[in-house]
Amino acid sequence: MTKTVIDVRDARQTFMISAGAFRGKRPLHAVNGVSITIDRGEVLGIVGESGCGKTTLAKMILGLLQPTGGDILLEGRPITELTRLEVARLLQPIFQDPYSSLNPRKSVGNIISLPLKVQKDPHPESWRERVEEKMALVGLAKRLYNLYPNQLSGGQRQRVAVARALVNRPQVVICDEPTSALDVSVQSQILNLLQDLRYQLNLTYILISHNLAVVEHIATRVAVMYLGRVVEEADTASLFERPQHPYTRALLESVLTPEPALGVPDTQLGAAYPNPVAPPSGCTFHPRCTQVMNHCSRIAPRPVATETGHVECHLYAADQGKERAIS
Amino acid sequence: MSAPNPTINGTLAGAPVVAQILEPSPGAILRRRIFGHVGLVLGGAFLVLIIAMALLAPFLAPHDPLDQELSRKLIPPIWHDSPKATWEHPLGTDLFGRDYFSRLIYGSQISLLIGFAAMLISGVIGTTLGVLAGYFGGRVDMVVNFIITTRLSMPVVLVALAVVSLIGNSLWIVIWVLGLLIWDRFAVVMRSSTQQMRNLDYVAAAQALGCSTFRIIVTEIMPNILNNLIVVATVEMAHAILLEAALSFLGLGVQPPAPSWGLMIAEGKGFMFFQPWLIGIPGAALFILILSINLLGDGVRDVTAPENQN
Amino acid sequence: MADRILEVNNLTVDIPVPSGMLHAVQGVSFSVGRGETLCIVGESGCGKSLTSLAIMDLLPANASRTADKLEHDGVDILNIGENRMANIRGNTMGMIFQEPMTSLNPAYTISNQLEEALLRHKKVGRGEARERAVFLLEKVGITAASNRLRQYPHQLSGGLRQRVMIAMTLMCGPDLIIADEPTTALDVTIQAQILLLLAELQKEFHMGLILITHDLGVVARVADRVAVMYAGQLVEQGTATQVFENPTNPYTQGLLDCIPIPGKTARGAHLGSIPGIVPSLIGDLNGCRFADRCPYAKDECVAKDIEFRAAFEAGHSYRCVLSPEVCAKNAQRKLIA
Amino acid sequence: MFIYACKRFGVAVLVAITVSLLSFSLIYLSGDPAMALAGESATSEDIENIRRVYGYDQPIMVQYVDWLSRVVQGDFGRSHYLKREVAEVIFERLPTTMLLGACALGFAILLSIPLGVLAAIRPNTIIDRLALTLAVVGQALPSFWFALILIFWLGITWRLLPITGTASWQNFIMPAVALGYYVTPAIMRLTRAGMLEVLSSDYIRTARAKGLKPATVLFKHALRNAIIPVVSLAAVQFGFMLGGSIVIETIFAINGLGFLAWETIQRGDLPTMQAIVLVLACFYIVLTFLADMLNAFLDPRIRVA
Repeated sequence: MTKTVIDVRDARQTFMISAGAFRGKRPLHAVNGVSITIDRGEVLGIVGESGCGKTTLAKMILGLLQPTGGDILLEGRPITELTRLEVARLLQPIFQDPYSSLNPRKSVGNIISLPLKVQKDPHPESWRERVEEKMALVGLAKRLYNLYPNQLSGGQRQRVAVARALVNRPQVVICDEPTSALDVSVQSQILNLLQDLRYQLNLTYILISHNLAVVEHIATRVAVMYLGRVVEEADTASLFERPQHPYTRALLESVLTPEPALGVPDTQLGAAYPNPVAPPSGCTFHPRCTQVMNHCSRIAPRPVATETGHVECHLYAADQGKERAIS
Repeated sequence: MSAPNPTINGTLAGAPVVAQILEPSPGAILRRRIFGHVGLVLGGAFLVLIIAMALLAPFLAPHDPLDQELSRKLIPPIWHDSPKATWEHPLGTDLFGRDYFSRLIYGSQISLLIGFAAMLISGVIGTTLGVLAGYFGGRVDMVVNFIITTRLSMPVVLVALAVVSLIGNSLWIVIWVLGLLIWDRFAVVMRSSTQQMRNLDYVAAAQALGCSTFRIIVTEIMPNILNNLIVVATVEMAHAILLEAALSFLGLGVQPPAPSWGLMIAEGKGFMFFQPWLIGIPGAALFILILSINLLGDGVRDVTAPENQN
Repeated sequence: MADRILEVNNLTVDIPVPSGMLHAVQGVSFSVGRGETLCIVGESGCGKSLTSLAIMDLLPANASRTADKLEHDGVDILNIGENRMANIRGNTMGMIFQEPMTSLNPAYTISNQLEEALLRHKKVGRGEARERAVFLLEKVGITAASNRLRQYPHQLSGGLRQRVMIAMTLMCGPDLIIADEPTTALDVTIQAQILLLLAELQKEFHMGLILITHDLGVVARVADRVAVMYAGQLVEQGTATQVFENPTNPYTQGLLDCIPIPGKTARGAHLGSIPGIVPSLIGDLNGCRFADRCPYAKDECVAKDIEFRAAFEAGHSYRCVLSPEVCAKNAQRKLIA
Repeated sequence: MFIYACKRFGVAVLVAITVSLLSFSLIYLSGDPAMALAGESATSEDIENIRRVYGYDQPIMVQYVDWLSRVVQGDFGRSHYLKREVAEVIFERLPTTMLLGACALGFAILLSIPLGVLAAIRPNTIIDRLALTLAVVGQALPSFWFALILIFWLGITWRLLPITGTASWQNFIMPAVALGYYVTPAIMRLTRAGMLEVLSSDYIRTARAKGLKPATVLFKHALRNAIIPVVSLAAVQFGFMLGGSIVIETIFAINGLGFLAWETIQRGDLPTMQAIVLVLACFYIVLTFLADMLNAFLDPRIRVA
């Protein structure tokens, strides 16, 4: 058993999209060279604004999208060599919207036992028992077994989705905005549940969220994505206490905690999120950066190792240290 | 309820949290809606009656629909104030003296057979094309779209007439020609419904569980587009029946002496001024059949419409 | 208060549904002053959006609205009829909606949609309207405004569209703006920018602002005063500091407990949660709506409707059978636990 | 916009070519075309002769290209039945059918769009129910039967309108109604559904929040967007009606393309049949192309990239 469960090496995903309706197709680098490793027992938070490629990355790891470049290794084996069923046994997703992630024509029992069916589990007689066991684990009463999704509340539905993901005992659960569609009071229930399950079942999570407070609360390590690249990666404490990348800092400033005295932060992020089809040159963040330097628009920064991870910013490149000190 | 609930600071993962049932099951909702829908019940009831009439034709019809008796031709129906009207021929006779009531009953067999069979053929073609295009998108979608556009640009009545006139007309040829021509609506509707379902997370969840594409289409997508399929099926069944009637009316569908309703109208056309029932009765039968099929289809659409679901 | 721009007293909204009467809003009362920001906060289905639509008289046709008092700038707007209400809407009272992507008409240019309201309400020429549109677009931080005017909504990003929406509401110089979840559909960095913009514009034009949101963080940072809604009723009202520092109603307390606060909530610890779900608002409602989820519920809670009562500080009030002292103690105990 | 038009045009041409291939292949449906042409009493020598003269001994693709190149030049061959140039006959008959189709579509649109809009602004009222009932009943009426009923009452019993021919504008009333009523339900339903959807959209709420007059909201903001899918449908339905004109023209003895089709189909007059199928199909293709362009004009999301 290796320590690393998922090893993403320079993964790329390029979509050909029609740019502005009729100008022919243009490449959109949704994921543009992401390298990241996830160790057993870790909770990796991936944060970033919409369009930064976090969901695309998750789909690639789940095997739902073939990377157009780079490798993804699951337990040391390239994902391309694994069958769909093998990938499914290893990792499972939980989606954002529990209203669309459950088939409305299937009962709760049917939904949760589907993974067993698909994996051709050899003990069909034990299915019901195992499903009910998982239902109890996620806090669903047994008598919900024969109900349909429309008969459940949003929180219950999300619990069904969690139970479905867990019934085959995967190693890794990829949660894509698991609480964004839920009300605050339900959100905390699901977060608590995910926390409990993590310890009980020894799970590894990839938590994709735009809600930094949630990520801070649950994740052990955080990767910040911007326009298809991980611009900063560090363990949660250092990232939230000593953010390095100007984008990370802006993101953290934008988090609105319920503290009335603080007022609305001014993030100084002038321009809007760039069009991913025509990304800015050099460092893709330079048009919005408050500490932009001359060469930022020309040269793309390389990853620089930090205490607990890495950052992609010219401010921290070895040859830029002096310049920074002067300015 | 008087004691403070200690679980407020964190529910245990194992504890049942919410047990309130919000809604009855989809099946129960559907049953309630079906029987609350006047059009659906009415259309369904009439259709069942007509189907029963077709199946029991040999027992219901008082005469052989093909039996000619020229001495008894053009007897008016029973409600006509005419000395010739007789209960032996409640709906009168046509110009060959054939019993109109029996012809009407046997005619329902032809209409229903053509409607069902042509709907099945076109349904299989159209649904296959539509679901494949909607599910796979990209090139497949482009090709299917092209086929649909091409098909739509061919005028149905004209092509059907031309083909039937060229390869001869029997009941089954009419059925196949219609079936091969009217699948476009199936394809269009199934394509867009599949596209909608395709992008929902439960399809992605099924993929992530390792389900095969076939399984996803059959067990995840099809049940959710079945309601649209039924609606289109009723529309196309009605369409096929009307087309057959029109073809027969123009003399290029079902051949005489078969008791096709369209043919009966065509045969009665020349006598419509003095014997208007000759076109009135088969036309009304056709109208009621199509109306009940359409009511059924509209009803299915209404009771399964998502905006009523919440 | 003379400069009360909006006063709402005992506002009720009922909507007939197949299974009975849905009491979406029940007896909501509040007021907003000039230059003041009131945030109405609550979870989905609590009636906060319908409250805002009821004020604007934009409720769905089958909904019925009653109130003891609904005054805009001292003028009754409850029974003035559709024509006179239309003269107020978009003129002295503006509204911003949640979905910037769908709130602009795809078929018309930005300039057309911006100028439309001004041309409708004020006696101005097209040139003047164009000038005002350019002025306001620049005001809301849109560069190259005269170029943007020629564009269609689909050519703008979500953040830009929301800025256009804000500019559109400002066209006639309203004295009250109602913003219904204006930043929910936007990314966090854009959200902060839009909120900052709204706050600045509100100060500059000295408008009343009602901001409706489910996001407690937004509320805390933006609001002068806060009204918390639950199941169609207001349950607590006060200044932002009062509500967030001394939440008194058990629901408000529970809600604040649910959200992780970086730096304050222990990382990885269990968050607070509220068991159960929101009650159905269909049919007759009695007693405290929160009773079946409340950890402090007593028999008297379900017996009769609960009245608002004053908390310790002036201007802070809440709906509960428990006294302010008991509530404060409960909040303390929870912090320790 | 220009590139969009070019792309659409390309697809249209491709569809037209495919349709021409299909209508050409009609020849082979009956088996050996030479045999069919020669008639039953022909000797095998006659058949060989015909085969050579008409080029049926050539490979099919050669025949097709040959036929198509002549068609493009406006030469559809000679009608066996009418003993005239097919193109000549078609261009003689086409205007009548177009006029009938346009009248029918005009009738359908004038009836269905106002009705659909009314039903949508007053959903679940008597107007709405009435409109829906009309739609359900309309869709169930076989058009040839309805035409006969019209003739029976308006033409024969009350003698209000002439029943056959194309002598005056009054001759077109009944055929246009009989042809147009059948597409009315579809257009009405789509208008109603489109209006209902648009009226509940966020931008209509925005328009109302701006205090705009109800008429402005309805006509400027709602109808403009709701009408977009109706344009496409109307084009499609116009195509259907040209096809359906065969029934109506036969009943009312209107000397148009449909009547011609019926006459020639009964006589197995292949070149004319092929030509009519091709002409109607091309007309439909042009129509949908124009509808696409009109939609692009109405919807800036298509027009402005």
